[in-house]
Amino acid sequence: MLKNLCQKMFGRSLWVYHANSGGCNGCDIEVLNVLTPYYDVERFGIKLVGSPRHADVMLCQGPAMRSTAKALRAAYDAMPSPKLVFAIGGCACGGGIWHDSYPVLGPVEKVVPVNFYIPGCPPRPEAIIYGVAVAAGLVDKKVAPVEFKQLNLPIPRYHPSDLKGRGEMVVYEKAEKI
Amino acid sequence: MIAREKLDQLKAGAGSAILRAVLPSDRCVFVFVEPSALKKVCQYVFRDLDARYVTSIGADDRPFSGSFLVAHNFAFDRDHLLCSILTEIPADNPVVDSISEVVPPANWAERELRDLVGIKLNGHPYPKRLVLPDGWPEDSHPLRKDVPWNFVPPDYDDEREYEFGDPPEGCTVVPFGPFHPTLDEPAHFRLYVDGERVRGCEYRGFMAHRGIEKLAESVLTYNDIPIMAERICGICGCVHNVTYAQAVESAAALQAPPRAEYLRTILLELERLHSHLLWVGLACHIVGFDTLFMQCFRIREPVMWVAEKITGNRKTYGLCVIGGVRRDLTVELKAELQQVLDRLETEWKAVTGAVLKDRNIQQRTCGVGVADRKLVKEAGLVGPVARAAGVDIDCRRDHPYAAYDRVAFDVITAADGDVWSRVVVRAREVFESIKIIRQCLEKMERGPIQLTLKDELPAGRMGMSSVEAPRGECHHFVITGEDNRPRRWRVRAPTYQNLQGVPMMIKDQQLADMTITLGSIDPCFSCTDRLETIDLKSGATRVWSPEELLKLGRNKQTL
Amino acid sequence: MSIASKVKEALVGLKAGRVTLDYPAQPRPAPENFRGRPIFDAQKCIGCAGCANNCPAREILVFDVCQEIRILKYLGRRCTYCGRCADVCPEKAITMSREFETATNKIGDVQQRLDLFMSTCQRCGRCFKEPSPLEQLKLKGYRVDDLENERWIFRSRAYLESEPVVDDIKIELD
Amino acid sequence: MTHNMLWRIVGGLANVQAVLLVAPLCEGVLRKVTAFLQSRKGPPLCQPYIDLLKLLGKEDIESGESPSLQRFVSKLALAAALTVACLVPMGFAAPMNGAGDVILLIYLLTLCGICTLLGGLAAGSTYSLLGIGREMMTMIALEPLFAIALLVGAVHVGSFRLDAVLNGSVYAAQGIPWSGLILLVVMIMSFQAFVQRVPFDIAEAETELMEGPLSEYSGPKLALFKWAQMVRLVVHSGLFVALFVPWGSGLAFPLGWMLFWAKVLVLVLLVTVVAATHARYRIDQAIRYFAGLLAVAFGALALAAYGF
Repeated sequence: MLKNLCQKMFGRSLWVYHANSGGCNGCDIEVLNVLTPYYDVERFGIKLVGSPRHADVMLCQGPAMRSTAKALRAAYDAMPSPKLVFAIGGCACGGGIWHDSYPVLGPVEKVVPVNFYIPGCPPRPEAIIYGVAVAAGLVDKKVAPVEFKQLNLPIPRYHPSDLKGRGEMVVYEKAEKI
Repeated sequence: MIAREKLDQLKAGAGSAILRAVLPSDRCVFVFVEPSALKKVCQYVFRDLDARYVTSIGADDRPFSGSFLVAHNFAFDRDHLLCSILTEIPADNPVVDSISEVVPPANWAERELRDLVGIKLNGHPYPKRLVLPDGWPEDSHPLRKDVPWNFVPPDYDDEREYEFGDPPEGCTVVPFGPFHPTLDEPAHFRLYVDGERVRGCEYRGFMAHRGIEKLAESVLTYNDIPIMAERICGICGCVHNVTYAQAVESAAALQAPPRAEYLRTILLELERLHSHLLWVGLACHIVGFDTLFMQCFRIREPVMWVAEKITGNRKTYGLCVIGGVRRDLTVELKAELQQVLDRLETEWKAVTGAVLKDRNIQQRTCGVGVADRKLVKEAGLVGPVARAAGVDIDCRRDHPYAAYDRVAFDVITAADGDVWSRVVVRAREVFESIKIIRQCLEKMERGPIQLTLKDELPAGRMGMSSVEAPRGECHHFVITGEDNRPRRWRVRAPTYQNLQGVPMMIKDQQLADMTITLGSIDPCFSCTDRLETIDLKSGATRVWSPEELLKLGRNKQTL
Repeated sequence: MSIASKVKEALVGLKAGRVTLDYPAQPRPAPENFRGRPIFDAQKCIGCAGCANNCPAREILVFDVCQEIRILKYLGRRCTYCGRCADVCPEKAITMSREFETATNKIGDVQQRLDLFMSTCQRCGRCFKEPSPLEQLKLKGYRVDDLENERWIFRSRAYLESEPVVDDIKIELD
Repeated sequence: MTHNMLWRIVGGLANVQAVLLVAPLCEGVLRKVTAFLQSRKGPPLCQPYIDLLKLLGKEDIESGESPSLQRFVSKLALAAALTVACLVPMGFAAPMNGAGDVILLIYLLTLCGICTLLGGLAAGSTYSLLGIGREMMTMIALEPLFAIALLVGAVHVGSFRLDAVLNGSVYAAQGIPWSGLILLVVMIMSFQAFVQRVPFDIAEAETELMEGPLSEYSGPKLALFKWAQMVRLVVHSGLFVALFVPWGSGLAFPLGWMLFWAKVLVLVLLVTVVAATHARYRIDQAIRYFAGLLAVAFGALALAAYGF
């Protein structure tokens, strides 16, 4: 009985550990802003703690970099079990402008399993609070994938070998005129 | 023509070594010298003409001029002149003699061009790896033209650890690890602590090295790069954006319309406001004074809201494109900006009135992390850290750009160069920024905000520009190229120089002061992208062996 | 100790009173010209891929399934909300909405995918009128970006003349 | 005899229960008032209860030099703080006052400090070793202060019995109680350090040493340590009220009990205001500060010896 009482309390007292694995510190400052008077997430019981050992939630900023991947993984393993990982900002969710650059591995999900994504560059403090509210189940998420199909009549396929380079253009040779 | 006189001075000093010189404008001069005479000319400029070292650039020009290019940039602050000394090195064996003995601040920039472009330096005091991740092999150099931007060499092994020097005798090693509550970005310090005293530190930085210069040369175009330049650092994004745009405009001899220049000045000062307020708050947080941290951030929020209304984003303003600005300032936004400035001024007067006489904070910051004038010259410190030591340098007045020559403001300096005087300098600079923005709002006249370009930018031109970021002088160097993208783009952020002074500042200090000293230079490691290790001559016994450190990192210990 | 300055500091806080905004309860809308999530309007879009070329994060992918169909996929993962695509779009098909509450547990939710009918267009790129010569169309003609692992396939003259820079993807169509 | 024993056990249990329940409430009040001073809304009052419950439910990672010692020390810390609670008169006579005297109380107080030391040693990471170094230094300078306060009371009353000492015995000297007043000033200035709040929370300075000695603890062990820290806040303020602010504790049951908790609340508010408006001291500044206070305290003890 005590066990599930404690699990239930998990949502209302999230201790946050802040791990920037190499991005610009725009999202770090927005995370700090979220603690300040105007937004004040302490009313949801969220506190910034210094060591991963005390934390329940890890906030990842910045892409997964070759130099910090091991330290990020070590910090993730040092967190006790019911833990969440938030990827904050374009760099953590998708790797950022430098997603395929030589020192960058890519988004943070390549190193640690991510539970919630908060896109934005940097996300507004309200967006971060909204992400936390979605995680705590207070609100439901507003985004859904958009799919638009104009028509689906049988389309003749072509093979890339038919693509020829003509000057700087890549042209489809056998274009039969409709 | 100051540039002409300086060039004649240089000719008198360096004599026949100078091959040719390019004078695009009265503000900057490019001097080509022979590789053999590089060290002598740089020593003459740094020591005798008392220039301030800015940065060094290594460029792989083989597809265009068939040789490597090494440039050392200096700044003559009193004569409002930026001078760049360049040499061309044969492509087959790229070797140049290093200038780090005579010009100490050049230590890092040279090691970086050795890492990235593969130009060997003979005579460099500390030729350790600087930029690339630990496992990167020695012979592969990413910034060369024959390597694509996402190429990872096959023999890249993940297990190789950076080999640290061993600590001095009797010291334990405190790993000030990549993730630390006061460090915003990953930066790994190895502090050699004797009891409570820090004897020395070894710093393995560059965890935020994202290869932005390689991307700029290979994938992005002229008008994409300002968006990426803005994301070099989260706090001084607009500075990099404007510096890059001005560097390309000076290379291609373009002149942004006056209204765009006023808009750039306003948003640069707006960013200085929120950066200084943020720093005073963070400094109080590090010292343990959370109430003032909250008050500073509360006072700062309206500045972020008004920036969001003007530019569409709280922090990354997306301001500049080549030749102008993307968004204009409407009349009601101007009125709202003035209201925010008035409220900010009254509240900040109240806070500075309380803080500047607060002995409790003074106890934690007076006499801590002292950087005197000699260290400023030796390590090339810039910005509030130099001004706190009494050195009167400020790019807005020394190398005027945007609308700063049409605006009156004064440069704040303090005397004894410790953390407390940096607090005072930054707190007072907020009032200067408010004054500048008000003057710009009055003097701004109607007009276009973007230049209409007829054709593509000419290739092969060189341009450099210095902008006063909240942390110091931010310098960009650009060589324009074909296919709508620059051939080489070099970024030197202010923290790059300021962090060279930190090991000297924290020597023989308390461990508790380490964080506030490091915080006092307002480090922005993602800005720095490159960093240095201080060496400690130690032959003593090993207290912590690297294997133990690896074990520490491997099992469930926190790093 | 400096009690006077301590009292003054406490007063600064108390004078401001409690300023916390009750955010999830009361909504906090973004200002008018806020650069939120870009919305792609399929009616106006002519498939010129001008936005794909001018996106710094290179995350608008273009894949020509066949002669008639062009898939334009906006990933939204690494979007920096810079508004460049909305600036360069000749048909004003992309508008920067004021949406910022895009937190989700599955990153696929933020993507938008458009299948556009191109009939016999050879994708020559002339229909894209660039605002300034610096934004010319870099990649003309057919494009086969890698939709699965979300990567641009990029051929640039700045590089080696002949072979492509990135390992060419082999398309085994059914 | 059995009635007296029964009364002691029930009284002891009541005391322990009260302290255990009220301690997180005081912490909640402290965080709420700090937030109000920082002009923000602050957590709900029952937030510390939620934090403790959540920590109890979390997984317990066994890391560090000797996990068994860690488990034992976390329980010892809370136990030591609670036994002190049994000896302190909370509105009604101390249930176990016969069982111990002033010396026992001094040792129990030092035991609480030693528990954090042992905890840090058991963890063994570099940060906790540094945290212990600082904790030892503050303890050496700090514990004698409270001991001297109790001794002065004992000297005045002439006996080491707890119930005699713990009701304002410090002012029992003839004429103006000089030593008592000096001690009152000294204790107010060093009360922050006893409860380890901001100006003197050097040992577990969150921003510098990553939570100091506690940096290796997670889940239930951490919950016990945090609870022990909250209980110490209440117990120390209870001792301070018993020694220096005794008036009105003799009233009838409901009134005296309420008055005691009101006084403790006032003390907690004082601690909050001081904590909210001060920056943290460095370890050597703190030691110099305590050395001064210690000298003054010894002076007061000498005065008490001569009967003032």
